[in-house]
Amino acid sequence: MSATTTDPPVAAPAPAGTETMTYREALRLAMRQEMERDGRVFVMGEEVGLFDGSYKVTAGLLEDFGPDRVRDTPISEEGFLGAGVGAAMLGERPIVEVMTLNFVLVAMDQVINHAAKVGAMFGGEVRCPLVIRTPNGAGNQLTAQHSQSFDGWFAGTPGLKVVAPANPADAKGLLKAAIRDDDPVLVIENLPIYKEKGEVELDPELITPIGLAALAREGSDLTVVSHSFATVRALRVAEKLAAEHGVSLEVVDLRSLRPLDVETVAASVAKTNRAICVEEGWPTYGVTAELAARIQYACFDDLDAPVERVGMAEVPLPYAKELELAAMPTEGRIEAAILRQLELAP
Amino acid sequence: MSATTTDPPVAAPAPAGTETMTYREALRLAMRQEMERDGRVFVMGEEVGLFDGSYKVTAGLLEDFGPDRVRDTPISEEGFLGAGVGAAMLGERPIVEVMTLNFVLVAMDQVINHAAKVGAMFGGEVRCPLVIRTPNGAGNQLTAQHSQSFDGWFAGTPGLKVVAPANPADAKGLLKAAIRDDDPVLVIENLPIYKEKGEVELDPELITPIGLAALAREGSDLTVVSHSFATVRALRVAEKLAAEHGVSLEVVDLRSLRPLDVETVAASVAKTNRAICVEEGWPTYGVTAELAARIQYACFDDLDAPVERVGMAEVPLPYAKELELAAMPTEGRIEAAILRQLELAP
Amino acid sequence: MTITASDPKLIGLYGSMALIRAFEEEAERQYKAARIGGYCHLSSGQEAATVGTVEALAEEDLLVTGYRCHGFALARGVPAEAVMAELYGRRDGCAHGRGGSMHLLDVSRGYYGGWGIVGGQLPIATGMALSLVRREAPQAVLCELGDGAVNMGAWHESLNLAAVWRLPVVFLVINNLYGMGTSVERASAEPDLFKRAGSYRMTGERVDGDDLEAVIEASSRLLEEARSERRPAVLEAVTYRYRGHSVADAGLAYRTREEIEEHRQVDPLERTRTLLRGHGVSAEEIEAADRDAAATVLRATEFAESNPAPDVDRLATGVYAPGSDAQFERMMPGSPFGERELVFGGGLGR
Amino acid sequence: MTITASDPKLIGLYGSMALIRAFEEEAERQYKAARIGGYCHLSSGQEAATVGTVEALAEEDLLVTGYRCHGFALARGVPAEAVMAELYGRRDGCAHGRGGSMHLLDVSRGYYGGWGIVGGQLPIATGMALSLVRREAPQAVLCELGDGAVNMGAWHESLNLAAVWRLPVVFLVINNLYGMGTSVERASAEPDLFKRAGSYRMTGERVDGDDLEAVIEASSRLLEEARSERRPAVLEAVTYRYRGHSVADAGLAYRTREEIEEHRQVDPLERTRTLLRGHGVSAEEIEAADRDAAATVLRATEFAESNPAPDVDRLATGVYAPGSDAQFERMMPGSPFGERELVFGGGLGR
Ligand SMILES: Cc1ncc(C[n+]2csc(CCOP(=O)(O)OP(=O)(O)O)c2C)c(N)n1
Ligand SMILES: Cc1ncc(C[n+]2csc(CCOP(=O)(O)OP(=O)(O)O)c2C)c(N)n1
Ligand SMILES: [Mg+2]
Ligand SMILES: [Mg+2]
Repeated sequence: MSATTTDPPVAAPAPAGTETMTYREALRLAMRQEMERDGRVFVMGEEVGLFDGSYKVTAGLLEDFGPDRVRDTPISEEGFLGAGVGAAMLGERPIVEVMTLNFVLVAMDQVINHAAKVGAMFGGEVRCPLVIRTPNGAGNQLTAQHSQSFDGWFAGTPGLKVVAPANPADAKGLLKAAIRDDDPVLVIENLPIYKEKGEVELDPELITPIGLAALAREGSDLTVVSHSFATVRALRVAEKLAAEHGVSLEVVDLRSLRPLDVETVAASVAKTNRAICVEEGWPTYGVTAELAARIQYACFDDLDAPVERVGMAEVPLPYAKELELAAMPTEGRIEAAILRQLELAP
Repeated sequence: MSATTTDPPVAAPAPAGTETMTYREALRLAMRQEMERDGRVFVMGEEVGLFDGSYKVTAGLLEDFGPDRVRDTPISEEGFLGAGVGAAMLGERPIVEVMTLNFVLVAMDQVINHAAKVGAMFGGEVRCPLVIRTPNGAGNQLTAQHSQSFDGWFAGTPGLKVVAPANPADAKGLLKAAIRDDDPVLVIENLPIYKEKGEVELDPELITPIGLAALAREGSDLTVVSHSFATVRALRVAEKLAAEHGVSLEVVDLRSLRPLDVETVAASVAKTNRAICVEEGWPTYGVTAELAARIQYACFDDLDAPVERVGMAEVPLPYAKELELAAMPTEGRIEAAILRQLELAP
Repeated sequence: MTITASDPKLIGLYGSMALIRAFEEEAERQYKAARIGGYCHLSSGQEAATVGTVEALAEEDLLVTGYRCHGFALARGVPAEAVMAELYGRRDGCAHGRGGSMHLLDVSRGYYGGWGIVGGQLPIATGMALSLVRREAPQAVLCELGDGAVNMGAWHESLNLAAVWRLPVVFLVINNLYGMGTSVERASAEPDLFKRAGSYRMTGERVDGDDLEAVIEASSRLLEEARSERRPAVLEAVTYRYRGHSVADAGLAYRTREEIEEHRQVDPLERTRTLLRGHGVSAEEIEAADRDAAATVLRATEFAESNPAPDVDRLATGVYAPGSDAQFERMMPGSPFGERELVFGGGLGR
Repeated sequence: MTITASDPKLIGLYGSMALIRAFEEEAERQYKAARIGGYCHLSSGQEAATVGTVEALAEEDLLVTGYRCHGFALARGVPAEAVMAELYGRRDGCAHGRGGSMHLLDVSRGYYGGWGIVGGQLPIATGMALSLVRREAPQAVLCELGDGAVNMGAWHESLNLAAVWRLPVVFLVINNLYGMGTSVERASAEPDLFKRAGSYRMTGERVDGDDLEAVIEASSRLLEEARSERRPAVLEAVTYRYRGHSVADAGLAYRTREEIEEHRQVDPLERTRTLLRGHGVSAEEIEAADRDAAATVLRATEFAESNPAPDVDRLATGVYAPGSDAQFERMMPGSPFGERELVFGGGLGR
């Protein structure tokens, strides 16, 4: 569905089976497979090579693919992200790693005013099959300038596609789909999620389609809609509430933010009649605003209560551990919102 | 309410009365009055001086205040916007004009990672009383890179305040409030609105409080919630529908996007039981998403129909007049949405 | 491929300059008649710099420019019809009416646009040069920018990347003395703009941009070094724009009528005519070239006038690649916009 | 205010260097013991460059730095207690536990932070210098950045603004040979970083950053020119960081143990001790300074340990200025977060 590329011929037969690996390893596997499959794919960014990646996602790739395909850059996000746009316009498949989403802001003009515009502004005459990989998120006391999630800004930009995998399988599947896609795709990773483990299919031809949400957990009492690390939290809360309160939560993991799979979300809410949307970032004007807006529209007659939202407290993230924790959309806060909705708590 | 400054003594008594002027002139009046009142206020930006402003908002100020207080800059938005942050941290009151909101993207890091962070990140030890003035908007065939409205991105950033006046009186009142405010305030102007005329009170002490919406028109059938040029459109549609269909629209002009006056919006919807939110930008993950999310929450039991949204078609804005018009949230499209909600049209 | 004044191509180059001049005059007329909208940035006065540098490009070389790009498109051989139709916002404009004056392009001629954010095209051109190196292609990229753009961060980052990675790109600074109303001296602490190349151990040169021969010589040489030695460079061509920043600007708030008149005295077209005559080209041949230019512009305008507007149904053409429709299919239900076709439909991906 | 080696202040400067060294060693220990979180960037090896340049500041001068700022804060006289408490995230940390290691500051000492986006502090320092000019204050700004930051667009824009407007700011490039794992040669097409000042007709100088006297001489001179003649400058201080980029980085993937060892052989503290002894300062006096440093660090750690955590109720302190509460009042009803206090309350504006 999402492989819009003129695909190069596949070289080797697929190894079968699955393997348990971290999210980080799954991303690496996706890059390795796609680089083996397609010579146009290359990785570029700060410290992706010699340093093995600042969060070690690209570890070992330099050794295997050499410095032309795993290119260390100076600290110049605007320059090298824009270089990715130019290379993509000539048909390359650059994967630009930006150390964290916070630093995309210095290259914002290249993402929004350039990458996103290529296709439409030139009347469909050129395409920009660029992948930008970058983690968002907070939770390691990294403070105000290093703990942000601007997911909705990109997801609100026509011309871009945005995915945000919540587990290793989708990390591999969505990154591969992004690399094969003919449009610029922002792959939002997440700092605390890198070490999460899961089963991953090794088949190099398996991708996770862009634009398709996953029913991460079936349930009947209330739907939690989330993406990225918030889904990890939601699933933990679901287990806990099932055990402690006999509550049956359904969890919809968005996986893609643009296109947004409203169909899956709406179907779930139509069934449970209640929804809580959770995100790691600030909710006001955030991703959960769009979710609430869509749900109230699509499920107006189904809802037993207003759609609620849980996100980061609306402050630049403070350093002190106690303050940071108080600001985060922790499992405790998600749980409290759910119990309140279900009228199991004040 | 919003004058949080240690105000310098007022020099001269207030001239009385009102005057009809354009939005552009009202902004100029606000700057002139504040510059006369407070020596810390200065204007900085591309072409604000010798060229009289690229949209002539600052026309004549160089002549009256000299090049130290009306400072032409090189084309270096990141540099001079950041310079505004630094000057503000030392207690100046810089007004930085960015030619259009599209170009703020090259300075995004200074706005989001710096201006917005100063207060909290340094534990309240320093403040950043910066004003950024810039127009958004489309409608003059300026094409994909020059026709955007990122209003919600800034309004979703803790540490910033965001206002977006819809008429000359508020243009003067909100810009003055922004200049006197001790926090960084983004004043979103709008290209097509500059030539709109209205009555403006000349009193230099009158400000429009930040965080207070206006009931731009009273009505009973449906509430239109909007800001900036969308309010101008909404008021035109209201007149037309009153005349042609006897429909009574209430129009809430937000004026501030952060803080957002949910109270006024909710009170109106509680009365009319229907809401349509309109914006000039893309609605998905836009300002109207937050509005719909808030309204469905605050007015869950009041709503007779889901909250609807009207905005720019979700495409990078094309050049051709026909295409641009088809993409814009025109009065025709607003009207159609209203008639549909009121079941006066399919 | 250096061209000298005695080359028979010279009359063709003059013809190209004449075409640009005539085209810009017509564009201004049609803008004032409201048949062209948006911003319209003319390059009258800059023809020698435009035509000379484009002449130095090999067929396979790539070209990237800013928004003042009518001349570059025409010099690169984009049909005047396609350019004028684009200014008119018509279906067969070179960007199918999507881009307008600032976003011309023609991929078949290696012209990758027409960009509107000052300095924004620099990283992109740099990335194209990187791609050439990756493919070991013996091509170069010519990237145009204005004197005002050299103060943007993107300049610095792009030049450093080009130099540290040894990329085949020549940054052509069209120094027309002003960025809008700001003179080079008011904007750049180093007004000898080409000298900034030194910060990257890169060749930097200045040329009289109104001297066609000198422009061709310098740009041919630097492009050849880029192709054969992967040596990036900065070429500053000093010239002058006669008209305002855009058609909306009278262009007199920041400079005098006398200054403009002075520059018109050393008009690049006139200088090239003198050059031609000095090499024995007859007045008749020159007049014929002028007539050809006028006729081409007339044809272009007629074409644009009669070319249909783009289909409103296809508003979303090009926004996403073919094949994307299915990805967006599940976004439709619950669309609060009530206008599915308009918002996402109408040619999405088609 | 130039200081020579014979100056009695020299032993004090050595004490400051010793304090920084001891402080960083303690910070590393506490980080590894999980009493300090976030990123923790140490400056061991860079003490002479830090102390020397700060010594050159007049009391009224301003200081702005990047995130590797423990040393700068201590050199500027911020009490070690306030610095360590900030690293611990405590109430009486210099940023009240909001900023942590990267965002130290002390407005009373003209130290305006501690910034974490590479290059982001440059425009801000430039704006502070602009403010000084507007007030005709005879002060200067010293703005620290790393060798990696010189490839950011913000460098270019800031230096051009500083030069074209003649602002009293000295950009201090602490060249410790690497930006994370990337050596200067791999990052900068012009590895003689100070030469880039030439692109703005600005003075650029390089100094041995481990030579305390040379650092003081150069920075005093350039700051004085900035104050008295509004002449901005670039000062590149070449030094070395012994530890990894941050405590999380072993620092060996991109350089050899031998290279680190070689630099430790010419340790700036050792060099300064030699200098002191050459000027007749006794070994005892030096040892006393070392003991003082250790005692100060001990006191700082004890203070931090016992200082309370910030009040969680006051999560939003400082986000908005006092008086803003009323502006936000009308945003509360319909808050879909159900946690009014947490989201907006708790000290908003108080
Ligand atoms: C980042 C950005 N800032 C401002 C503008 C508005 N703008 C358009 S053209 C221009 C002047 C550019 O001057 P120069 O680079 O000399 O090119 P010229 O117009 O002379 O060809 C400005 C300021 C813009 N398009 N992009
Ligand atoms: C814009 C941006 N990009 C990337 C980073 C991540 N980062 C933090 S420090 C650093 C290296 C900076 O090196 P240098 O300027 O030499 O300073 P040093 O660490 O050596 O003191 C990087 C890449 C960042 N903070 N900001
Ligand atoms: Mg120019
Ligand atoms: Mg360094």
